Amino acid sequence: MTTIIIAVLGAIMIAAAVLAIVQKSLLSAVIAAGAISLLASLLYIVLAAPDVAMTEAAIGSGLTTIVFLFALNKIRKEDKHG
Amino acid sequence: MELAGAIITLIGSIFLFLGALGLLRMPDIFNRMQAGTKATTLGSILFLTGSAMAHAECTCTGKIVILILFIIFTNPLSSHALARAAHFIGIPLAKKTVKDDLAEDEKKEEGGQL
Amino acid sequence: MVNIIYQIAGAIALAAILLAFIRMIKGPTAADRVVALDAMTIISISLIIFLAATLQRVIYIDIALVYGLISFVGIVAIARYLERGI
Amino acid sequence: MVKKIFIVIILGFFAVMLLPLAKDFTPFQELSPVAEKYVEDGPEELGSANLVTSVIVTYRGLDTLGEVAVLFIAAAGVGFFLRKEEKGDKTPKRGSSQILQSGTAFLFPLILAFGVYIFLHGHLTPGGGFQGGVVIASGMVLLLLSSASAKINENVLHLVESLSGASYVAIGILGLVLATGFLDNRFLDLGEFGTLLSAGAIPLIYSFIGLKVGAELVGIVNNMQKDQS
Amino acid sequence: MTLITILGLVLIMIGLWGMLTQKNIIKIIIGFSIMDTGVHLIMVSIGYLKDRTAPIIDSAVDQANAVNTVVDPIPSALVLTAIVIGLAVTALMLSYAIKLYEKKGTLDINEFKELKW
Amino acid sequence: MIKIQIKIKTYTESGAMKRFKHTVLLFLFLVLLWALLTPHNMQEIWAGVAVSALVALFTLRMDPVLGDLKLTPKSFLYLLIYIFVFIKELVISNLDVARRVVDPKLPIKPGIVKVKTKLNSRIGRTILANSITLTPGTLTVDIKDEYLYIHWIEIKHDDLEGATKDIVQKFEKYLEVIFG
Repeated sequence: MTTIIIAVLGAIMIAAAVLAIVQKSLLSAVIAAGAISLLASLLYIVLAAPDVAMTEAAIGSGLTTIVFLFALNKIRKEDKHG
Repeated sequence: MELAGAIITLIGSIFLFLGALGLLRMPDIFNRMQAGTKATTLGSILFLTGSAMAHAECTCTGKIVILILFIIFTNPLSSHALARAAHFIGIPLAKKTVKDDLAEDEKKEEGGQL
Repeated sequence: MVNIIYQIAGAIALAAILLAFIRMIKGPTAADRVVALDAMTIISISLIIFLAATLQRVIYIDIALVYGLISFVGIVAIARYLERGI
Repeated sequence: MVKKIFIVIILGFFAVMLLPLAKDFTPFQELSPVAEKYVEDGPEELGSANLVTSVIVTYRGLDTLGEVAVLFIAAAGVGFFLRKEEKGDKTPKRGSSQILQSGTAFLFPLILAFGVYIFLHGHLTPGGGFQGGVVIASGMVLLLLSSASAKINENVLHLVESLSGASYVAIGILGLVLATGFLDNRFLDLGEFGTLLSAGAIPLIYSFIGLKVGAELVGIVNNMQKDQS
Repeated sequence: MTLITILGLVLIMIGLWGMLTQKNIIKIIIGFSIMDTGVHLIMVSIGYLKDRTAPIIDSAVDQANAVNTVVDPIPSALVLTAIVIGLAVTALMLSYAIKLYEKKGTLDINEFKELKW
Repeated sequence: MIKIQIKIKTYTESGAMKRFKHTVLLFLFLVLLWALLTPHNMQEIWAGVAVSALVALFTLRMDPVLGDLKLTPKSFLYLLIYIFVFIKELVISNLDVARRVVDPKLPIKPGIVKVKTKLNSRIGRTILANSITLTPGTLTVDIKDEYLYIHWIEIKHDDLEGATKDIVQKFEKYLEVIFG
């Protein structure tokens, strides 16, 4: 069972990583990067590292996305001015 | 008891699946959200309840209850925030859409201000 | 018997994540991708509980709590970014 | 064109370099000697059920101190880079909906309490100071998101950060004075294994780490969000 | 678990590819964070031992026999710190990117020629 | 219009009363949360009481959203009935969604309609909006004062009154008693 979970989640992660690089839209790339972290924290549970899973869920998918969004917001705002 | 728990879990997972399928099939973002929010909410509630029932020996009922209440409260909230944003940035509605009161009212308001 | 039904339920949840991810690839707009991400997080919470039950550790449920909480904040952040509110 | 070839060469080089890691890597069959010692002696020596916590807080406590320092420097760097004079023109932000505002007002205290739960139970559950700090920081971020006019009092933030940082170091020195080494948790009673008030000073240390990390992350986000331009 | 090691390697390669080919600085930072995730996955997978459980002793783990039933706690501790540092580094890079954008009005890496050799 | 309403804060006698009620209720909620999260022993309960008191004091300056809750026996009874109604609607809505999704023709006729609510309390409106989102075929898109804008997957009524009757009132009559 765990092997199937790892295979499926891993395939999704690789697809999301490619999506994050290939995407033209910055917001979509950030969302895809968030999805990678989200799935990585599931894998950490399979790997018996719950502390890491919790940290990754909290930081990787939550705060990193938020920090990226604030940065994008600054850049977009300047866009509107110029 | 355990068998009932497992069956409830199975029903929940089918709802999760249907929600994801609806996400894929629906024509525009609001309809997708409808399918996504409702089906995944009930699906996850059933899944969690079933898991707690199927493993009666675990002392996790309190945490599962908190998780369910939390999902019921936040899932519609985030859907609402997203729907509002999507409407604001003007994502086109599906061709089948009959009416849009919000857009009309917003137009009226802008007209009134000018 | 119980175990087999339970495992089938887990497999269906896994397939649901896959379907939601296909919506994320297809897009077409960023908002659609966020909706897909939202659905993926909720399904993942179920999957975490499934893993906790399969691996027989009660303490993994805490992760599901943190996961749900933080993903809610993340989705709200993206929504507020889209409507130019932050 | 030259650039593309160059990129392909670099990627190929990395692939060849990393391939043996995947190909020849045989999973270990048992714990390494250091880990074996930690697992064997950790629970009795320190009283912490979560062995990762005992490694982070006590056995490798100095590393954690360094890490918190790195985080502090990064927060200060963000503040330095984004420091600017206030300008008059601000782009109007769209207010959030009533529903989100009242939902946040209800959820925020619950998130705070949950964050405290996470770092107080760092020695029993997968949680800990870092995770709890992040949860508290996300609660603050939710507050910032729910209303465009919300401001975070920076003085309070700095006060919490420096106080918790100072207390963290003070506890470390207390361990040096009263027990055997820096950040030793055994100057408090180890208590009954598996309860809240066990593992000596670990809950205390993790609380201060949690507050400090939370304050620093809120500082980073606040600096990135601040409408200075 | 070697499957995870391979996954980590693929993620590292994808992140590196993104960092080398992308023009936009934000995209380069995203590539960096993908690479980060790959490295963390590999580190955790090295500490994993087959059929063992998390190093948290409660009713599910026998304390006397813990040495034979739990995984290595050290990689977990290392990765936990690495993730937090990764966030700090990402935030620092992003604030630097914002600063660059304010100076030049663009994020295209080819526009920044001052340090090119 | 909205902004003005929010900004005016009345520091009257009833305002202080509301804040006190909010704080006490919040404290009880937090203790309940802690009790559900932790195993039951004396240490944990005292820690929970201490943490709850600290958090309740820390958030003293925030909106007293819970102050609108009415604490009469009738409202408790209605709360129970409301929970049952809510669960019933949730199940119906899921079967409805399932039917639409599986049907190869996708039988939808979506649109955004406007409805009016009588509720005045803010947390009451929030719960109403959440309930609407989780009931058959409806999704709250926006709120302006007492008007809610709802995306309806299959429009049955075109006018404000008909839509209000169909969507809002089945919850409103209970929530009105609970929150006012």
